[in-house]
Amino acid sequence: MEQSRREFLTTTGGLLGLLLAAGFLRPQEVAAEEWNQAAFEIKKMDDLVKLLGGGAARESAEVTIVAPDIAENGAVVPVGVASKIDKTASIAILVEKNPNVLAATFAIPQGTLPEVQTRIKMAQTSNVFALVKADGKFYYAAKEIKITLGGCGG
Amino acid sequence: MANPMKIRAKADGDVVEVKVLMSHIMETGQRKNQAGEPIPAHFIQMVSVTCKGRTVLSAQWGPAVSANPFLSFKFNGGHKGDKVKVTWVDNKGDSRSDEIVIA
Amino acid sequence: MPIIHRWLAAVAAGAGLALAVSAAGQDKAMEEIQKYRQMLQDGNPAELMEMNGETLWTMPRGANGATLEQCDLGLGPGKLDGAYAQLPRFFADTGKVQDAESRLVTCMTALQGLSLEEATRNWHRPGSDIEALVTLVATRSKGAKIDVPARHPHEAEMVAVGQEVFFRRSGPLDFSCATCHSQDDKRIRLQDLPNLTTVQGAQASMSQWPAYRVSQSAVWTMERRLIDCMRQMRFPDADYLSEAVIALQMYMQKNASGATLEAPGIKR
Amino acid sequence: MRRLAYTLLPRMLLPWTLLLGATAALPLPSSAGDVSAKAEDSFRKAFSTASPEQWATRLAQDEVNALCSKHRNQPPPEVAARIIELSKASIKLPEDGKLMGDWKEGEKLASIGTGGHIGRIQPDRAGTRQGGNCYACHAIAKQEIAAGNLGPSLTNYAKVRGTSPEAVRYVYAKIYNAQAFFPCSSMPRFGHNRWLTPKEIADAVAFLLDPESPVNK
Repeated sequence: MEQSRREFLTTTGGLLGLLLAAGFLRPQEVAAEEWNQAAFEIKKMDDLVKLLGGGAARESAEVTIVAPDIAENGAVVPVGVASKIDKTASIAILVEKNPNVLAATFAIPQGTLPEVQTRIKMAQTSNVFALVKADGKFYYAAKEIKITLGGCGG
Repeated sequence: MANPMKIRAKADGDVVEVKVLMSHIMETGQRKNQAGEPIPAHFIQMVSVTCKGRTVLSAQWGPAVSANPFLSFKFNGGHKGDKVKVTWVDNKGDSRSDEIVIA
Repeated sequence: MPIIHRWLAAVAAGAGLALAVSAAGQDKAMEEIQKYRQMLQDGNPAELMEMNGETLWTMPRGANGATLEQCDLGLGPGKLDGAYAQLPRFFADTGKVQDAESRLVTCMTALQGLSLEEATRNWHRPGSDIEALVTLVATRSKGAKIDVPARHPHEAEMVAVGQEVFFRRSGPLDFSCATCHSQDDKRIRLQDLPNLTTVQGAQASMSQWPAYRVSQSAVWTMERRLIDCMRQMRFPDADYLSEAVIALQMYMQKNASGATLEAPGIKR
Repeated sequence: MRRLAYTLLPRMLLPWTLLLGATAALPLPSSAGDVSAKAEDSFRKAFSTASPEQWATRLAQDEVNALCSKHRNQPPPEVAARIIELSKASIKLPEDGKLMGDWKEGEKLASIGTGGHIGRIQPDRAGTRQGGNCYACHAIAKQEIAAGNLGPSLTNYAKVRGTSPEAVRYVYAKIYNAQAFFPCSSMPRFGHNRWLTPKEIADAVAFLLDPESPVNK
């Protein structure tokens, strides 16, 4: 368990490295920037890991994902992310098993509380990650959300 | 033209809670129509929220944000009577801005 | 690299196991679904359709260039508040029992001079005029008590017809409405199935319609809901605004009378 | 097959008929005949665009559906007996005579709820697989949490019912036409209506009764 855990942290670091390279998770000037196509087109966690960059994220109890364990429909899954970490500057929501893993990023300027809520689509049951950048360091939380099938068959 | 947003902004002391519903289909580009042809992607990419000229939140979204998107957050420094302005831009270059007075 | 997958698989398996213990797991699952539904209550996209409905209500349209502001939904011309909660009802001017949708179409054709085709265009698609107008009308009955006593002979007959249709089985699955909606505490997969034959069940259900359906990105009217139930029963498309569909609604709204309308709801 | 159904009959029917005696038919509206004629007329008019073929296969009622509708799914004893008689006669065996198929195929069928949707609003795309959708109504394998409860739980079914040839025959016949045992059952008559093939039904039997199936693990 310990070993796989360390490995996981490294891979998460790689993901962050790629997202940074793609130019996202930079606070403040997002609105003036271009949409980060490269980051939003990342297909698989595998690809992210292959492109492993520097830096590592720490799992942190200070980052919380507010979401149900089970969603009745994958088209709308309420997800909130809150960070208690000082100087939180940005928050990203990622869904491991979606066709594109990155769902949304939020830049949190000074004066804005580090908590956002939105609703996302999930193609299937998956782990959802919240990544937080605070004072130049990275933190994350993970939560599995199950997607259930409807009864009448579409 | 894009339909208007529904914005709520409520001050509790110095903290303003903002809730926004946007009217947008948020089409992923991965779905097919009845005839089996792909439906082109159409989704909001950029969102910014300002109060008195100051950006209080900016976001970048992919097509995995749900249709008719919902966004909620809080910021410091706004007061009853101030205006909050929300702007979105989608991948086809369409955009929409709406304003609300903080209650 | 494979290790991350093992780690993630362990998370998944762990969560799966915790929920697998049949009865207890099912209860836990239903609890989490309740949490999901609760989280969606705050910020119902139906508010967007309601705004569109307000625009349409006051917009001069059709050959007559008229607005809908003089539309009579049963409480008198232009009286919107509480009107939805008393529909369907008999209208002397048309000589028919009408639901909110068929009555709105009457107003659009008679007052505004729109054709039937124009008034009902894309009724089954997100963004239709009907979706917006029904959302507006229902929202203006929020908090009102559903009151469909069916005292008029035509109304009483429609209740009886609706009940017959409700129990009418056919098709490749031998279904009727009653197959899924005549017992208490039942679910199809994890979706609750209201018992629409009882006051309690009909009240719980009808008080939430029309509703924004997250799976459809649209507000579904009661006719849209019923016609889709028939599609799921593997029937062909039932006609929009047809008597049998209004009769079903009449039967259910009568059963639901006394409930406080909380529409528009938000549903799967 | 006719003989099979008869041998199974007494055991299954007896408690059911006793129950029926106690609950009897619900009262119908006073002018029941008028209302049902009016309702049938309304119903027919509501499907003005249905083709004659669609009317015949999707909307017209056979004798059993008409009886169950009329009696609100609680037929009096003599009607129940008639339904059982008609239903028994409908059951057909797979061509190879094998009533236990492949549980893995049966497991797939149990989850698939698609197929058979028609009309212009939202028909299935061509080639959509038609499944049994068993999980819509039954808890079956423990792993599937999103199971309905319209029907009884079938978890550990082989342990409950055993795997004797009689049990296999019963389960096959029950899926083929549930109304041979429970008149006016909510369960679709999967074989009778040709929704599933005899081979697919045999696969579903295996999913429920094969000791290797996750249902019995």
